Amino acid sequence: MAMAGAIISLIGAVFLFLGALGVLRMPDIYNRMQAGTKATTLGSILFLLGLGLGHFHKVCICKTIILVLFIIFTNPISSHALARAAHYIGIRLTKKTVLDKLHEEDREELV
Amino acid sequence: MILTIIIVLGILMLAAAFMALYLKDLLSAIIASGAISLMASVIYIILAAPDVAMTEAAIGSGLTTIVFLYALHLVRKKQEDKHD
Amino acid sequence: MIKRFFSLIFVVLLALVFLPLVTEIKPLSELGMTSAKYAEDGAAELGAANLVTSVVVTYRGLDTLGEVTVLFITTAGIGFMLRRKTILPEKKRRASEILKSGTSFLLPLIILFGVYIFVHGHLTPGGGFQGGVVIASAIVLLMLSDINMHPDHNILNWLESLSGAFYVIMGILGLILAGGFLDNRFLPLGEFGKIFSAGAIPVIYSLIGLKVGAELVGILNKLGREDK
Amino acid sequence: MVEIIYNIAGIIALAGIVIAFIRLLLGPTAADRTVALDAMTIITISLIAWLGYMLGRKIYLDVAMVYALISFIGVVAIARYLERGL
Repeated sequence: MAMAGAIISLIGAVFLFLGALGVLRMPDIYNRMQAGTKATTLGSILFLLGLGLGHFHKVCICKTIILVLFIIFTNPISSHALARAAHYIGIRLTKKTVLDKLHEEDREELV
Repeated sequence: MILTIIIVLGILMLAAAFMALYLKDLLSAIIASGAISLMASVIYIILAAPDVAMTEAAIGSGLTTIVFLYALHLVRKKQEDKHD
Repeated sequence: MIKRFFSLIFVVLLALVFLPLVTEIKPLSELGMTSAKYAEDGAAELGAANLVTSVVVTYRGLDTLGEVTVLFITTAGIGFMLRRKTILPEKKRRASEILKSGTSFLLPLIILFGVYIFVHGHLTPGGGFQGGVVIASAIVLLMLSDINMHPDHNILNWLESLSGAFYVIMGILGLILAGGFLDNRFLPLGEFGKIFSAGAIPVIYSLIGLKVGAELVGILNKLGREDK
Repeated sequence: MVEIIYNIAGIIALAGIVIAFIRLLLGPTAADRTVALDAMTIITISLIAWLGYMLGRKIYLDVAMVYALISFIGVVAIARYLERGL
């Protein structure tokens, strides 16, 4: 049990590291957001569940699961709002982009 | 191990403090000060002060940033009114 | 240029001063007289598992009252300084649908978590101030997702005044029924480590949380929204 | 053995914070910096929980919960400021 938890959290830590590396290395802001949100969310879920499995205790595993749920709820909302704002203020996409659906739709105006 | 974390986070805090001082863009300076409070909270936890760390987490991550942003918004609006 | 140089030197010197505080910290071998009294008698006397709480609310409760008063004065000062006469209509962009739905889903959760923080203040880290800040953040999220949202001035004022008044009333009840001002022992102490324990501490912390939350929402409301 | 693996995981997460911080330093626009801050916050939540388990003080998880539930409001506020909706 403890060994399995340790290995799961090691895998989660690797995902966290790769997410951070993606934030550093990706070419434009939208790709960075992709790496910085999805990879780190998966990484933190694995990391926290591995910690909870390794130190099994009834109250603590409940708190760990609540913590994971909070991360799952809140993280997509913030990255969505930020991506929309970045597109509206006109930050350019990288040249390799092939499709930009948000640009084709008619934009909401200021009211 | 714990000492490594303290030293690394301390150096990052110093770098973020320089950013907040020297950046011309005020919004980036606000973001840098958010990073300072993030790392300060981890250091408070290592020093066994969870109450202080929780205060820093609640104030520094959300509320301070929002108060600064509202102030920046008011300044921007006043400048635009002057130009019109 | 010279100013930048001096500020850089100043920050580095500050770091050098604080470094030994962090690296060479050792647990104290023996406490001073005041802290030894708190640490030995605090848990048995007041029945709170979190010792910080019993110091903040009971032993040094008067100081907490002072801090809350300072916050109140800040609110009044900001309201006085930011009073504007003419307002030009301003164009704003509406929030996206995802943000609105997410807010309506997360708002009760955040408020519930804030209530958990200040009701559990005597058991886990946290307390009135932190819980109040969390609740204020929830209201700010509502203001961010809806550009026509105005928290009602009257409700905020009543909430703040009533919780402040009840805070003082709890203190006076402690003075009459128990040992002194803000003494928590006029309610039963209960079983150590359960929710309904530590006498009046959870009640006082809830009042502090409501007061701090109402004050912070008032400050942000005055900064962000104009009165029509 | 188990302790060593947990320590290695913690060190890797700390290296992640450092790498995300480099993007916070470099980032050409404020939005890039916000992305880096968001990633740093999530890794810090993991690090706080790790500290709580490693130091044997499980009440530290409450601090991580506050971060997980509150920190996204700051990012949303920055986004709304950028798109002029504040």
